[in-house]
Amino acid sequence: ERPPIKIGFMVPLSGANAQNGRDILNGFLLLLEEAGYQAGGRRIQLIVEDDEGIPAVGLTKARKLVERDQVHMMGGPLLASSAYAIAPYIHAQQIPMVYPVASGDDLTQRRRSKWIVRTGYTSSQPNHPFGEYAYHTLGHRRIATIALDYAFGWESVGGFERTFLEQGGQITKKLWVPLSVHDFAPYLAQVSRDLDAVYVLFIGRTALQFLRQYQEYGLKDRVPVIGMGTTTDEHVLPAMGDEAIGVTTALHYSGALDTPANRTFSAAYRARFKRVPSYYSESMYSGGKWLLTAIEALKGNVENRDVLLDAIRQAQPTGLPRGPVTIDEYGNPVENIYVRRVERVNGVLQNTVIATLPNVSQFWKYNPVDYLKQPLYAR
Amino acid sequence: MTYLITQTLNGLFSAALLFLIASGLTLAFGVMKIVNIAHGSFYMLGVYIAYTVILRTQSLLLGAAAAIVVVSALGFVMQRFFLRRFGNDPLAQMMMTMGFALLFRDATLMIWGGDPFTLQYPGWLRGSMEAGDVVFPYYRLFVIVVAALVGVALWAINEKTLLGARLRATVDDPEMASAMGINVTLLSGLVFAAGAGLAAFGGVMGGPILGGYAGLDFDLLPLAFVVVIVGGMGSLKGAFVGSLVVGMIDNYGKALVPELSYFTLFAPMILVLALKPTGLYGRA
Amino acid sequence: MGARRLTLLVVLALLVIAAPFVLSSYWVGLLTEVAILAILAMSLDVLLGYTGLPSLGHASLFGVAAYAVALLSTRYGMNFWTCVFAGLVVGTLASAVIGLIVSHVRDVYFLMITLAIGMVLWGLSYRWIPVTGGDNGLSGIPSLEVHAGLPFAGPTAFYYVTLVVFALSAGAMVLLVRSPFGLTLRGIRENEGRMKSLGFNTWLHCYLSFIVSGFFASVAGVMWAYYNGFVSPTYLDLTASSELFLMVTLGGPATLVGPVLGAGMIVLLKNVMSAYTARWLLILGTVYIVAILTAPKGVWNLGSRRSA
Amino acid sequence: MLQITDLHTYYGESHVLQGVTLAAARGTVTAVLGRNGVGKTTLCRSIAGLTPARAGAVVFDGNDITRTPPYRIHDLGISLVPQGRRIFPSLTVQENMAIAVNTTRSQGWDLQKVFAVFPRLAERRQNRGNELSGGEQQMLAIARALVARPTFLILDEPTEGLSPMLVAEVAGVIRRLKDEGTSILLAEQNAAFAVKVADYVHVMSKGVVVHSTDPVALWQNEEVKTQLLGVPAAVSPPNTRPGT
Amino acid sequence: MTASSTAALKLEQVSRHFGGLKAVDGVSLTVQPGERHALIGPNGAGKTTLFNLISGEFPPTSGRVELFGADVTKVPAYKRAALGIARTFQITKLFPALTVRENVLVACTALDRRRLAMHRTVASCTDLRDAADRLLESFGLLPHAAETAKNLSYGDQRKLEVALSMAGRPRLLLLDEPMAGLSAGESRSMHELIDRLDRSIAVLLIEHDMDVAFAFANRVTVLHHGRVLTEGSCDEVSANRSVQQIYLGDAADH
Ligand SMILES: Nc1ncnc2c1ncn2[C@@H]1O[C@H](COP(=O)(O)OP(=O)(O)OP(=O)(O)O)[C@@H](O)[C@H]1O
Ligand SMILES: Nc1ncnc2c1ncn2[C@@H]1O[C@H](COP(=O)(O)OP(=O)(O)OP(=O)(O)O)[C@@H](O)[C@H]1O
Ligand SMILES: [Mg+2]
Ligand SMILES: [Mg+2]
Repeated sequence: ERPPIKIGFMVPLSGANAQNGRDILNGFLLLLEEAGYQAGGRRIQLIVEDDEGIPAVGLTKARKLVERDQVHMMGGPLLASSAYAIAPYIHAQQIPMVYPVASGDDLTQRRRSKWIVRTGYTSSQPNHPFGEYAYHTLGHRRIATIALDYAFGWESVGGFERTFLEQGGQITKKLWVPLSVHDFAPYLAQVSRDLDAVYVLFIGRTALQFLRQYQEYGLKDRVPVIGMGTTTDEHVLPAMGDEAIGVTTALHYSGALDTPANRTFSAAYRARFKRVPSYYSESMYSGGKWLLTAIEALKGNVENRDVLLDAIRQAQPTGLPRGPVTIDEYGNPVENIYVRRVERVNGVLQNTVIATLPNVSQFWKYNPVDYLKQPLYAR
Repeated sequence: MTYLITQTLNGLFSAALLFLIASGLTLAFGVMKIVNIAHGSFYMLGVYIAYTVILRTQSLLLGAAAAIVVVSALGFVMQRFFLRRFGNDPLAQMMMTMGFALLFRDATLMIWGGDPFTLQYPGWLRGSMEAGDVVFPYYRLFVIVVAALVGVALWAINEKTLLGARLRATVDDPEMASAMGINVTLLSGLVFAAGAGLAAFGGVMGGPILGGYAGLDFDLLPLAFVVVIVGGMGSLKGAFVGSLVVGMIDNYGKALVPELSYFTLFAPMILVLALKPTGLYGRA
Repeated sequence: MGARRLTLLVVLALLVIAAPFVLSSYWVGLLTEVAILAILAMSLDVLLGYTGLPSLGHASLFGVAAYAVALLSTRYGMNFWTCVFAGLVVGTLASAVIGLIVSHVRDVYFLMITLAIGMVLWGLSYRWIPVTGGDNGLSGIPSLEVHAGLPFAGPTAFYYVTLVVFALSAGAMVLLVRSPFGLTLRGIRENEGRMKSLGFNTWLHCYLSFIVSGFFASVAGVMWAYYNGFVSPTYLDLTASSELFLMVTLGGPATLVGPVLGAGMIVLLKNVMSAYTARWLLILGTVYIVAILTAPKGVWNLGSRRSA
Repeated sequence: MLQITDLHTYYGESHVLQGVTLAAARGTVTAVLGRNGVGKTTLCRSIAGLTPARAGAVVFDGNDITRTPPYRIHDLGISLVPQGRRIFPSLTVQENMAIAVNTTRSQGWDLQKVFAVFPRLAERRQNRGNELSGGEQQMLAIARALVARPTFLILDEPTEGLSPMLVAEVAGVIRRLKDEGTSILLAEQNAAFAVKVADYVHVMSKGVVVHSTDPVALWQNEEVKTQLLGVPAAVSPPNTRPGT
Repeated sequence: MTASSTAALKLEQVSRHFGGLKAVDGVSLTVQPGERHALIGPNGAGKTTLFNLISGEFPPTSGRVELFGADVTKVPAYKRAALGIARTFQITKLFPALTVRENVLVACTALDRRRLAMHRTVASCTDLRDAADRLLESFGLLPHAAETAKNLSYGDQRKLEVALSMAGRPRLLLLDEPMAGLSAGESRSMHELIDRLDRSIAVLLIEHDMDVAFAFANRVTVLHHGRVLTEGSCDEVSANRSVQQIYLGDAADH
């Protein structure tokens, strides 16, 4: 009997981001339970750490997993800031790691490490095609953006703006909202009523508050809301009301995605955790598959890290809830982007998929080499 | 003009909500010199308890009442059994409230999970008032009125009644107050409970707009402190003026110079303290 | 300080020096963290415990120094001594400027004005993206051993460097609080009005105390930047400042030893506990409450009636 | 009326009252004298419940009040004029008195009566406590205790900082209270003042009562005066009673 | 005018108003170096307020304050102390959590160059410590040197209060009822202590005990309702009819 394979895993499990962290962890737990904590003939031991969403803590926890627990491979974290913080350490220690959620563009672009395989998405990835979609299919010409003021917001808006402008659209105003804001009234007062749409990016409680207040101020019926998928992600959607209906967003996953793989996943997840799966839940369910597939391929012989890394990068896990995915040579997935619109079905809000934009790369239609010569999207 | 009216109304609303949150804090500080780090937690617990009760009973009123009662009781117990022992050690009291804040924060996460939610609007306050181009939600108007009423009531109690004088005596010298026949223990407990209850009430009032979520406690705490500090710790009038000043500056600041959004809240406070080290109405 | 406590300290010191020979690199890393944060906590103690100025923005001074090191070493490729020197100077200058604003503010107001300034500096680190890299911070700071050209490298080497820095800083601060100047700080804490009528320019003393404290916070900041290899706005935020505050008050304000214990307790408690339960925050909260109940003047003052 | 038996009081570890026994009868003035730090204030505080004794008993009107909380003791009719004035700085003169006013006992002092004795307070009635002069604060501290209509009044150095005219005024007040049936415990440094108003005198030293006598006898006992009170032998007995 | 003949203190028409109340109202007063000057008057006459104006606790509403020939009307308290003025407070102001010795040590460093020294311990400044202990000795507080100040009895706290003011070797000493709260014995030794003070020190004393005031002072100023009622030698003042009236209050109500 060989000793178990140790997988280190870190997400925030306390503090403001705890629920998202918990969702990611749940996805992983579901996957491991389905696999019976077993792969390639070896037992799998999962070691979970709470990174509190604080980069320095994340680094300490990564050190703990690597140096004390001597894990073979790792998964996590949630926040891009933590992801950037631990990347140099992971690189130096040569531990294969999957990033299921952290979406900072440069993690797989200008500051990539070969030891890190992203199985989620880059912030701008869904937005490149969505900019074109908004122009051509939705027919929007004049748009204002309101987004959270941090890298996730800048990169998302940046990606959208780029393709939307290229098509000939016009962005009349870009409003940036600090993360600490609760009352969006000062920003809403600046939304002019003759726009075709506003593009928004919010997460968690800000999404809830924003859409609620957007309706409060009578804007919902005048200016449609489009935006980044996190704004109506399933971790907040159940708490929303009619104010969310009609909001159209883009992401690489939807809980309402009507495929056999997703239906199975969704049913299993609901049964196990009594919750609707969000993209966070799906992220590590799928991300974990790269690890398990690689372990299977190596028959459990994961001690050689270079070999293990190659196996992870070469893994082609199938049956992912979100659809087919391949990893590009930069370590980022090429995957479907879904345009979703919030609808009420059987009394419950869901992100109905209204368009599938297939095989979207982090570089969209641009040449990667040229793309990387341009600066990262900023405000 | 429209813009001016809208932003001013928004500012008033911010001020109203800030006042509801800050008045309880200033009360607890005023009477017991307790820098209550758990005040944001009281607000948060108020929202969560109201939410739970409303889910079960569908009654907003019951929800609000339950929130106030439970949180007040919690405050009373906290004061009576934990804070009171350190009556002469403000630092220990503050640390104690910090410990409770951590406890409440994680307990909330454990009990309710970390998903955000909002409370419903009362049915009769849905929709918004429209006058020309000015759109302003009824509910926000309602909050402004309620805050004003609460302010007047608190002021009257503090300045015009014997109870108020007793409270202030307890602040000045608890030992002598007890020698003058005031049951300081009970009074302090009740005041702290009232402060907690006010926070919970603020939570319920803010619930339909801000809702509840993990981290709400520590998001709101600095706001409450900014207001109280600008006005002067322990002064009700200070909390009132402070919330107006902070609400307006923050609102106009975010609207007019969004570049400085991060600073509109704290910069005025630094300015005030740099010029007047005890806030607008505070005494050293 | 009683003989028993002195013995305790000596034994602890020996254990600390011997630690890398028995402990794994992970534990050595944690000890390094403790030592750096202990410097920071002691620097806050000078302000909070001795001068009676409770700062809830102290982490921001530490952060400013760390950012200076990060910026110079990653953007401008400056050499080691320049980076260290710049970190100390920038951090100390920042405290000199902030000190001008806060030195006449007292009590809760001091607590809050420092909190506000901390928030503003945090906002700056968050928003001044071209310089600070925004919320993702700056990474790629060279390792101290390599940067300083030391003949040895690795966690153990860094640990001993930290120990030396710690010993020097702690020694300096111990001397400071026992100096005539240190006595005047305690006088101000006790009764500032009387100090004024005795002829003290109390503003100046508070100001100097703030700068000195800022200097040692900068020392910790420089070490922290090298230790982690990156900087981020979370170094300056309220969570960091309040945790620091807890270290000092839990350990025992106005003792200098207390904050070191506090730093050790909190770092170890957090890291050990969180490995076993996700509810560690709940436990930590309970531990704080119990600790304050049993030792309201801090753990180091447990059982001693004299609190300096 | 008040019976104190073998009272032991501590501040932390320091044993201050080391077995005090004394009694105060209804309608009399009992003085407690002694040099600085012998425990007079501590005795007053122990009776008022501010520093409860660890051993021994304080019995008032048949109730054991040794461990009764201060506010209840106050309600039983014991008022304290503390050493160092301890008025409420942020309350006005009027409010300082208002919170102490006792309305359950029908007769006794009210604001009018107090203002008649201390007209200065009437002038300053809207001023806050911290805006008063030292002497005015002392007047207020006395006034505050009077309006509570106590049946037993503890005065801890009530004459400190008062001008001679007011000292005489206070002596008058004490006599009036006594005539109205109020019992008084007076802790004093000013032995000359104490012997003028007291019916009975206890001298304390190092936490115990070492000498109990009537005032005249005390004043003639040079040994006690010099050793226990530090009064210079040369001082002649008070033969004039200024004021009133 | 030679330096020696410069007045230690010169007040010219100083006033201080609190709202409508004229607590100090046009007071002029001169104290020569080495003079023993008593300030008496009924409660609320403005004596303490006058001290506050001299020591710089707050500025006068109008008028001029001169110390040792320098106009200090707008100079903050701590700088006045550096000129050689020290005071005690009617309501005790100590450093409650410091030991008695540390209390005095702080006071001793106030005007010492080493007050900003961070590089050596207080313990190594033996001269400071000796000075502090001498002072404690003279006040009979040496046995309590290691006690925390807040645990002293009231009388001892009053003594410490006076001791603090003497630490800086002042040239002008303002004593606000230093005997209040002292037992007869202590009061007498305090009296002797002040009496023994270096003859070059000017002392301004507020005292309600007329015997003490007259025994101590060469000159007496009587304040009433914020104004100088009269000023003169002890005999002159004690003979003054209106002084007797307002102060001893025989028959007449003011
Ligand atoms: N809070 C305290 N903690 C510790 N010891 C104290 C405290 N208060 C007083 N003492 C000590 O108790 C003793 C008695 O003090 P107390 O104040 O009762 O004396 P007193 O007779 O009233 O003196 P005085 O005439 O100076 O007012 C003194 O030795 C004093 O040092
Ligand atoms: N801050 C203030 N605000 C308002 N009135 C004040 C203030 N300070 C003092 N007063 C008033 O000024 C008058 C003079 O006060 P002061 O303290 O100088 O009297 P004093 O002569 O020292 O009396 P005592 O002998 O009672 O100490 C008093 O009536 C007092 O009430
Ligand atoms: Mg006494
Ligand atoms: Mg006075």
